Amino acid sequence: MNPIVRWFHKLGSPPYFDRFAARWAPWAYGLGLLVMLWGAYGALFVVPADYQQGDSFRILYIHVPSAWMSLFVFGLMAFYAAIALVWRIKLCEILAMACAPIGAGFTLITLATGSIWGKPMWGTWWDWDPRLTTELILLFLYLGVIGLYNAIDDRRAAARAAGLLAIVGVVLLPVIRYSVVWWNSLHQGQTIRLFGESSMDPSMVQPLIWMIVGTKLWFIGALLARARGDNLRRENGKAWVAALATGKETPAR
Amino acid sequence: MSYLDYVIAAYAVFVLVLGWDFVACRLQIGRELRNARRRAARQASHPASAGPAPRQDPDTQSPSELNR
Amino acid sequence: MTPTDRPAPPLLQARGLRFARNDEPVFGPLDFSVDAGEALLVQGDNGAGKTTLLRVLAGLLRADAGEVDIDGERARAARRSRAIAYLGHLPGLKADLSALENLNFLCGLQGRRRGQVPESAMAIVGLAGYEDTLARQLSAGQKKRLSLARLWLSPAPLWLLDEPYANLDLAGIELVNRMVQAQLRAGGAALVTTHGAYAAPPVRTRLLMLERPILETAA
Amino acid sequence: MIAVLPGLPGAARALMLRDLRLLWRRRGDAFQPALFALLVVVLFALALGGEADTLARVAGAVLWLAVLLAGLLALDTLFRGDAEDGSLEQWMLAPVPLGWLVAVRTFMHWATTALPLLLATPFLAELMHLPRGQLPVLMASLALGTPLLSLLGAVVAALTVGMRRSGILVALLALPLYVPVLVFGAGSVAASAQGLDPIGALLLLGAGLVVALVLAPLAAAAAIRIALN
Repeated sequence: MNPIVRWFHKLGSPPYFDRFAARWAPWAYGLGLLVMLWGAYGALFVVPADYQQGDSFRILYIHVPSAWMSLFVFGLMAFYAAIALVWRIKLCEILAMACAPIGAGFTLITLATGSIWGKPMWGTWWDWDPRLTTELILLFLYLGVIGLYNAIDDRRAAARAAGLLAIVGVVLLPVIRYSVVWWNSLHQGQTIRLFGESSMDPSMVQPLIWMIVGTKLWFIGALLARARGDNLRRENGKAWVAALATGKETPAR
Repeated sequence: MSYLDYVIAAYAVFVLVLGWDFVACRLQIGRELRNARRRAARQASHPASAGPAPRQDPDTQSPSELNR
Repeated sequence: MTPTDRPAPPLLQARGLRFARNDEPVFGPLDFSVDAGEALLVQGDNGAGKTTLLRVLAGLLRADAGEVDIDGERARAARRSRAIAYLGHLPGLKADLSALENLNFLCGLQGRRRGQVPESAMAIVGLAGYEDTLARQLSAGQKKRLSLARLWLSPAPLWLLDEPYANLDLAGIELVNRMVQAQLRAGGAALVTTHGAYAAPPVRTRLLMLERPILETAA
Repeated sequence: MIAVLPGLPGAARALMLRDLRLLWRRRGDAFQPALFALLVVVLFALALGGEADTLARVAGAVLWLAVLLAGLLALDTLFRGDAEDGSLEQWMLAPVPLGWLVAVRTFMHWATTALPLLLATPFLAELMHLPRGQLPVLMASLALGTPLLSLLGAVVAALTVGMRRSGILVALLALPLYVPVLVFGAGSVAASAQGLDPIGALLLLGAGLVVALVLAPLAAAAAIRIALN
């Protein structure tokens, strides 16, 4: 067998995944934190203030990566869900459902920071800007997936149903986005460009890239940790969990 | 133009939400391990009660088991 | 037993059939077969997985492992729907429709044997005169009889009967046995679940005992 | 044994006949969505103050919302009755694809809940002082939009069919998916009110309806299989 396929099959075994996640989640968390701190330092102290937006554009260094993550995580969730539905791989069900709360968190950050950025820029806490409106609907989609997952008793059926909803959501998301833009143009709104028209100075882009990489790494850590928790919940009662919990050596498999 | 308050507020939100996510994960893993420990302790104290261990948490008991 | 021993493949054959709910095994791995003209009596305690087994065979649930062959061919959805008639706990009757309307709908949905009409099937199960009674006004036993009429009309050779004797009086139990006998004589087969041997059709039967699987427990 | 198996039209006919009979037995229920929409319109008029100018400006949006909410409330009856009495199991065992039966059932549900509402819309529009010129656009957008809402709703109803009580969850799941339909539906009326061409939005609704007609029954059938696990 192909070593990658073999590794993937091995990863699908709950005790192995638990060890894998327990081992690598702290690394991803730590690395993500370091990179984000470096990026935040650049965004807050190195980059000069924007001549139009003043210091408030520093908010964008967390707003933009979060917005990217909110969409990326939703896509990843639907991807895992599709694999789980087609090939019935339990690990993918767990990973898909672990995506939902993290993605909802990033969506919340996007909405909150967008609103905070908007107050000095637009003079109001909320504007029906197409981007923010799409994010708001995205948050509802995330909440729907989480709600459906928690409302069904059978864990596997719950994950599959919520996964199907995630796939429907990812199909509709471009339509929602397009409809909101159309609606905005109909009602004479205007879109404010986040960054100035002129091409940005490379020194301004650099912290943004660091933040994007940092949030991705942090997300990997969060995904592994959440999936580990869900995995333990489903496996609770099995011998390997008891051995792990009581500190005895896990029997090798 | 000093928007310092807004910048601080935004970064605080970022840290709060990610921190909450981190703490929630840790708490959940800790809870599951505690559950498993309790279950192991219960089984160690009642070795005579053979057979299937009753599931403790109600949310893992599927309702379809009732009408199977 | 090698396949060369018998001229025709068994009507239903299960190999290594296994099902788990929330990672807890419900039954299996099971190996069994049913020939045309045979009944398979599935027995076991409550929770042994009898209903689940029938639902898996009917295709309502998906097995975690194993294969089911019908007439020697892998059971796909289209094949199952033609070969299998399933009598479950829920009768699938609309309370606001009359007995005959219910039967007509189910026949329209699932097909019927040529030469059989709903009215005669109702007479066979002893519901003559109840054609225009709303399903909500029928007793539990009468609803069961109506489900039996649906079964009788079904063109499928393989019957999966989940607790067919429940809610029935002595005459009803006799009716089920007669129907199963007639079905087997016509070249069909039946899987019947009961939790006791108090009632079984007087036909060539095999017995499948299901036991509650031992759960994997901590240490 | 010689079998008389139903084809796709035969099964559809049986299901439609059943639904029409059931509707006739409970014919009072058929008017409930329209009644609900009427109440919503009345409440809006009361809240807004009943001035003809004020009402006319928001009439298109209010009517679309009333229809959408009425459809949302009716969603729970789409599969729940059939799930509770075991009919869905018999559907799954039938020799026709489950997606086909779901499509037929959704069509019948639309015809029995949304169609009466559609017929009542001119009356409701009069209550809201909708300018006469906008009525054809409103009717066209509703005629294209309500089947789309039913199809999207069918997926959500199928996902929640295994639960004993779905309640507010159905709304939480369905409303975000309804957003594009509402935007283009109400938007087409708004566009015609502004003197713009509403055809573009209507065409988009029509295209969405065609796509949903193919995909939504399949998704709903998959959801039913998951939910009845």
